[in-house]
Amino acid sequence: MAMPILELRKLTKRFGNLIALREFDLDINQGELIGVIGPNGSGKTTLFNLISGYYRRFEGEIIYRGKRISGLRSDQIARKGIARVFQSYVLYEDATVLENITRCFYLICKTNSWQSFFNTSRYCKEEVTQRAEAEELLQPVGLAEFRDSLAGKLPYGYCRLLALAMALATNPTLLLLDEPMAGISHEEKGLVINLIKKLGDQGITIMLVEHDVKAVVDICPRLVVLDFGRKIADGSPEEVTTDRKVIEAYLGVEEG
Amino acid sequence: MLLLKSIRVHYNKREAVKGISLEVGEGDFVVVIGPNGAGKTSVLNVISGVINPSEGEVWFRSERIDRLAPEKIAARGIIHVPEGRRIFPKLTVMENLQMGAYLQKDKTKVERELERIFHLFPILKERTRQRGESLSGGEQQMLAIGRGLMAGPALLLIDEPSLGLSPLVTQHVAEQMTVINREGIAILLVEQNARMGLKLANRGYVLTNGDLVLEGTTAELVKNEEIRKAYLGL
Amino acid sequence: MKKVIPPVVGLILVLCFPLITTDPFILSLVIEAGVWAIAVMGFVAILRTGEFSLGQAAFMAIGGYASALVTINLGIPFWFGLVVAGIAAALVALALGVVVLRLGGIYFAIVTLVFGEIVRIVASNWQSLTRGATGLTPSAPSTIHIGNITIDFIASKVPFYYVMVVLVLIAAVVFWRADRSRLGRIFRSIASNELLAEHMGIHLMKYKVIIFAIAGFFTGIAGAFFCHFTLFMGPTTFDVWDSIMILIMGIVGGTSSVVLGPIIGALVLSAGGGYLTSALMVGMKPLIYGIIVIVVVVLLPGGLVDLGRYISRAPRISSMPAVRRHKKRGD
Amino acid sequence: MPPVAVWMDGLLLSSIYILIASGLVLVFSIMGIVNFAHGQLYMLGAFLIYYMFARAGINYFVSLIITAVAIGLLGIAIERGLLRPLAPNGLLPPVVVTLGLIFLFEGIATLFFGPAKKAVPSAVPGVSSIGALTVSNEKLVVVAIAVAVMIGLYFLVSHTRMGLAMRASAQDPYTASLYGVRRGRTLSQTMFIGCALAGIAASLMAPLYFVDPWIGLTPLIMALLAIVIGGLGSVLGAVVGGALLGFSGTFLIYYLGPWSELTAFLIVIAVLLLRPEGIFGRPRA
Amino acid sequence: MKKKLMTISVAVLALAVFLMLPACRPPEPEVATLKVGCIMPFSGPASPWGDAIKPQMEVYAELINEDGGIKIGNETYQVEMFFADGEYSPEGGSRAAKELVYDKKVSFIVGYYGDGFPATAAVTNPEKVIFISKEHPDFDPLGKHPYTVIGTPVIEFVDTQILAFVEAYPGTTMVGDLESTLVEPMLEKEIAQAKAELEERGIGLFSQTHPVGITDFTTYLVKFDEEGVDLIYTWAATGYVAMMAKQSAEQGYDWHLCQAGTMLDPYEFAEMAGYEAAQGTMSDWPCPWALKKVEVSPELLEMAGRIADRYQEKYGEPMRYMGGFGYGLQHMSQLFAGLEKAGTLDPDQIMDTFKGGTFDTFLGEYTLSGEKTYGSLLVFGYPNCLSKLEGYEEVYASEHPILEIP
Repeated sequence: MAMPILELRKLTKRFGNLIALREFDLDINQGELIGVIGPNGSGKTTLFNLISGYYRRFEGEIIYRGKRISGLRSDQIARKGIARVFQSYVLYEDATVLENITRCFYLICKTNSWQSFFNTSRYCKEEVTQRAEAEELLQPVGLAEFRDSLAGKLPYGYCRLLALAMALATNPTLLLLDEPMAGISHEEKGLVINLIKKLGDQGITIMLVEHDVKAVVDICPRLVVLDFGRKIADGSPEEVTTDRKVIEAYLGVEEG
Repeated sequence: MLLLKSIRVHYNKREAVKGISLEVGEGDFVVVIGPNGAGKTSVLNVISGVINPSEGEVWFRSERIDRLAPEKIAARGIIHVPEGRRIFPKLTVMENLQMGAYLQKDKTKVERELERIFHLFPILKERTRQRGESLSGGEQQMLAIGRGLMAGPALLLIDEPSLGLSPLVTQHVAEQMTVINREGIAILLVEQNARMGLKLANRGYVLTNGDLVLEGTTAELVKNEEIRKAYLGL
Repeated sequence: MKKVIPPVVGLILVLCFPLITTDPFILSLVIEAGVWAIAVMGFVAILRTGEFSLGQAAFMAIGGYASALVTINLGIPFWFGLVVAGIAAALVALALGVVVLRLGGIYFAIVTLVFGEIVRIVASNWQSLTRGATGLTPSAPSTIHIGNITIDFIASKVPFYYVMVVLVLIAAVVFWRADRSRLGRIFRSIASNELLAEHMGIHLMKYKVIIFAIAGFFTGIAGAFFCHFTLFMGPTTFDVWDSIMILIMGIVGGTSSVVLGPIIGALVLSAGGGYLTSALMVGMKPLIYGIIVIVVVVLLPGGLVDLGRYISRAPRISSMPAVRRHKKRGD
Repeated sequence: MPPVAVWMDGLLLSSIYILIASGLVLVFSIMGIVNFAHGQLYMLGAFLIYYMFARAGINYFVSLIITAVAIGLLGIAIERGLLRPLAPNGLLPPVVVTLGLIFLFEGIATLFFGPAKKAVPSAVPGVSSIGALTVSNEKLVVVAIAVAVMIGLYFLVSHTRMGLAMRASAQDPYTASLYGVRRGRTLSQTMFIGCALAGIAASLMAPLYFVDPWIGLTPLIMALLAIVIGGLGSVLGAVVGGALLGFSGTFLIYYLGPWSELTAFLIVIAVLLLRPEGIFGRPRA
Repeated sequence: MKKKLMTISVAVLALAVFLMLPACRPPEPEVATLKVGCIMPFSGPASPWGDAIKPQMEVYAELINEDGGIKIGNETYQVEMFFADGEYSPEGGSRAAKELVYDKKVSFIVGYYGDGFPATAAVTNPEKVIFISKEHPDFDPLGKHPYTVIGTPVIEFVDTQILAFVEAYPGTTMVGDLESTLVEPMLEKEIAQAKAELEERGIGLFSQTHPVGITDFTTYLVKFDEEGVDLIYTWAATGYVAMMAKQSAEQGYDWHLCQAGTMLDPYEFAEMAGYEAAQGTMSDWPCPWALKKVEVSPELLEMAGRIADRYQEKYGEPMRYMGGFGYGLQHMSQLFAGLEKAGTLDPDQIMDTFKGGTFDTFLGEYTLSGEKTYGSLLVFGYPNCLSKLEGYEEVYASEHPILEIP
């Protein structure tokens, strides 16, 4: 644990006159589970957009495993092992659930495009194993029985689960989860929480943006609180939830 | 004045609002609070007719208004100030205000309304010729509310006015809302910032996950520990 | 095994076609349809990454000119001319793709349309090379003698027919394999959701340029073949109308399959249209084309390929590929 | 400096490009699609003028107004009947339909009006001499009307309630609907205005040139070029692009002859390379 | 859903019916017939020419058949005409030729009006179908295209035509030449030759090229004015010449406008250009009965008259367009004269007869050179009979026949 896996240095993002994120600093260590919370519009999603390369023009620096990744394209960042699950459900809606997963194996394919083009036996074998892997990935999120239905026709909660499974398919080192629990049922929520915990046990570093503070507190040993584009707190759930600034950010300033 | 009877909303089979009933009286100031994703915005969208509820009824001044087109509802005096302000970026401040009065045919009334808004938000008067996109967040929020007022509403639905605003600006916007309400316009405020919402309104509803968990006068709600739990998950 | 039967039967039918009729009129209509089918396959392949090009005929023109020029000026045989044509068109597609594929959706369509006009204007003005509107007169492939067998491209259309069949087959196999292999998965990912695809590590530009260049390669070959078949290559041989016709053939044939739809579309509109020309009143042909396009788009978005499914009311999995309106992105 | 006649001609060509391009842009900015059949609407408008003014002898200005309205109504029919129902299916189906309409309209025109070139007599015959300079009255009137129409369009879009609604709806249809703007109506209004502009352009140009079923393509391509130069979605861009093409066209003809044609395209390529979104386009990516 | 299905079925049915249409053809006639094909544009912007010449050719064939037909050897043949749409493009020409040769089984193709003769000849040659057409730089009647004949030497006559125009206006000092980028490369050599010949007479020539499809020539006209041009020669099609006339008048220019082609309809031309502006416009006018220096055989002169009369009778309006006598009708007369002389239908013998033979045509007696004559190989002569527009009528202006064939 000599070096943090991800270092964010003075990240600032402006939209015209609006500053969505200002001078944001954060170090994340390998295997850490970090919850990022904050009221609506506090800059959480913007933060993810910067890390995942969705926005490429901003101030500050992002260093991943000692190398600067700010300014790179999303696909280059993904190639380095950073996977992202989007806030609203972003899926290949016109493909089946299974196909959604297999499409995410792009980065971990062992055969190249030519082998795939000529349908070599190695490629065929890989296809078969990938299919099996995909089915395996569907098991823990409980989507195995939906493998052949169109992703666009899935109930909302399942979409979130699928998105999670897809992020896992890329075999990430760092996982950015943007509100994986928004709008899903209680049982599903339990599923997701367990899953995230299990991933954490596997050593995957996870950054979790979530509104459901209860769930975040449940999962993450470390919380970062954003308000108005600034980091206002960073620490254990107990410290954070009793922090006056945090409470004010959420509930408003108390009288007097 | 406004009555919602067990409204349900589905997005893509997902139930976002699970049977909510709600009431706003004439000249009332009601707040709906709750964490994000609780379905607050969906409720406003149902009232203003942007989305149709899958179940339930909306009544306004003893007239059923669900299933009416948004412009029909706006014509009846329900004006929605949307979340994120949604100023028309390329229109000037003046034009943004004029858009608010789109359905208002009476020119003198529009003039009067404009006077009132400039009185309420003097900063807007200085910026009438600037484009909407050039305003700061707080100014945009004032413009959004001003634009809503231009329609001469009986009921103003305001969605998260504090979104992304600094506490100081939020404070200012809050004061203006109180002034507006005092002038006789009923307000249905949707807010995440619970303390501010509860301070301003006289009645409140608490939503989590599409369910109504609490309702009552703000005086009662302020003391309720449930709210803190709902928010911070403690 | 069942899956193999229809294509095999189809291929046998195609190969036996000259036994059914050697009528050069019918054969030339079918040969021309084959040429268009290749171009349409390219168009559909690009479309299936979510971009639609209105300048595909420009690549036919580039291929046609490239082949005509090298065969006439350097005396290179027709067969190498085809390859040169393909490479030239692919290189131009590569360069154009790098510049304009950044612009999504309708921008791309407009710019490719404009590109087609540029090619036409350069061809008609660069007289020292292209001889302007006078055009070039490439010749048919020279007669081949293999033992006792003589293949004469001038006396009969049948050799051309088989060359066309081979070219269509090669193009079909390449596009089909590309569609079925991982490349196809990548293209579908891009078409389905660019944002997600990019975040899954797919370099959008790279793959879009690749398919644009592959399509350009085959489209160029198609153009070269066509000009050696009709023995003429001029600035208006492949123009804006042809680009639009390629799009229309693609849509009418159906974009749900990368091979069958284009072939059906080209056969119906190019061969069928050519067959009808003399039977119709002036103005009827464009009118019918227009009506066919609108009827297909409104009632049968999957194209003619989807007709069977439509009539049997089986669930249709296909419709037109989603084409982005705009790139939405902050700065 | 080229002679005044060349300036005048540039002005004339600019007028036609601007009228057509701004109609296209207007429709695009609200509906998000380019109506590729716009040039054919122009062609139909020219035939209308021919039949009303040249054949039936209706007063030119009355014919012009009727043509504008008729083409506008045809635009509404296309928008309501074809484009609007297809809009939810993405960009491709409506665009393909407009491409199909090109063939449909050309077929109809050939079938019903015949392929021969038709002549529309000058509405304002004669020439005016100002010193050594001779300008046809027709061209003066055309430029005057085009300028008036563009000023009218500017006024309509920027100073009327309808224009405000159009602009608001183009920027944010959701919020506009909250304040009572009916999207469907705005779409129809925009299509009407955009297509009426094509009708006006046709009415202005028909007496200067001839009318046949194929006159739609060149103005369409020039208008598309103007739009690419000026930026998609900006009427100001269409005006600047159209003027650039119109004047550069005639000036370059004067100095370069036929290569002028290529030069116009080179301008477009330069714009695409340096500023892909066009001069007045919103930067993207 | 059902309704949608119905609509689809109807559409498919309609499509099928359309596809069946060409299959329903009348049975073959039993009398000996001469199948003559003709490729002209019947769709697209050039279609008015096809539409104008086709009825004239039909009338001619009709009259020949009424007179008993064409006597070739011992057999008399009725003439059957087949027309195909060449769309004025090489591909269209090629497609139309295929249709005529392969499908309609014609033995001759005449009156090709369009671009890309080589593409068309490539279809007719292997089938030994005799193809009479106009001239094209890549058109090689004795080499690559042995079964083709240049019926109208359009390119060669450029310099004599310019001379004819200049002769009609003796005071000319400067000729302006305005061509599209389409035809400019074709004419380059001829224009240079004309320039040299004009210079001998102390007349200058100033050439300009314009892009295809433009309708506004004002800038070019301004340049002509600056160069002091007083006669403009152009290959542009009638509609565009009308635009030049109109725009000249608008600029107040006063020069003679001369178009290389025939005027499609003098009335429409005058309407398009404006009555005043159109006056004096000169055109090619291959009108047999108006020829003054060339002698036409009495039978053909009579036939020309009968064609005009029958045309008037059949269509209720006078035959205004004379281009037929330069293209379709002329080619037919050339072909029939050759066939009667050859006395056989064998294509090789017919071609042998053509080479160096002398024939009566609508435009006088002409000799086909078997040798290089006017810079090309196998060619009929052509008199440059020119007209001038007066009122709504074309009237005789001048004539410069190509007579000397070695």
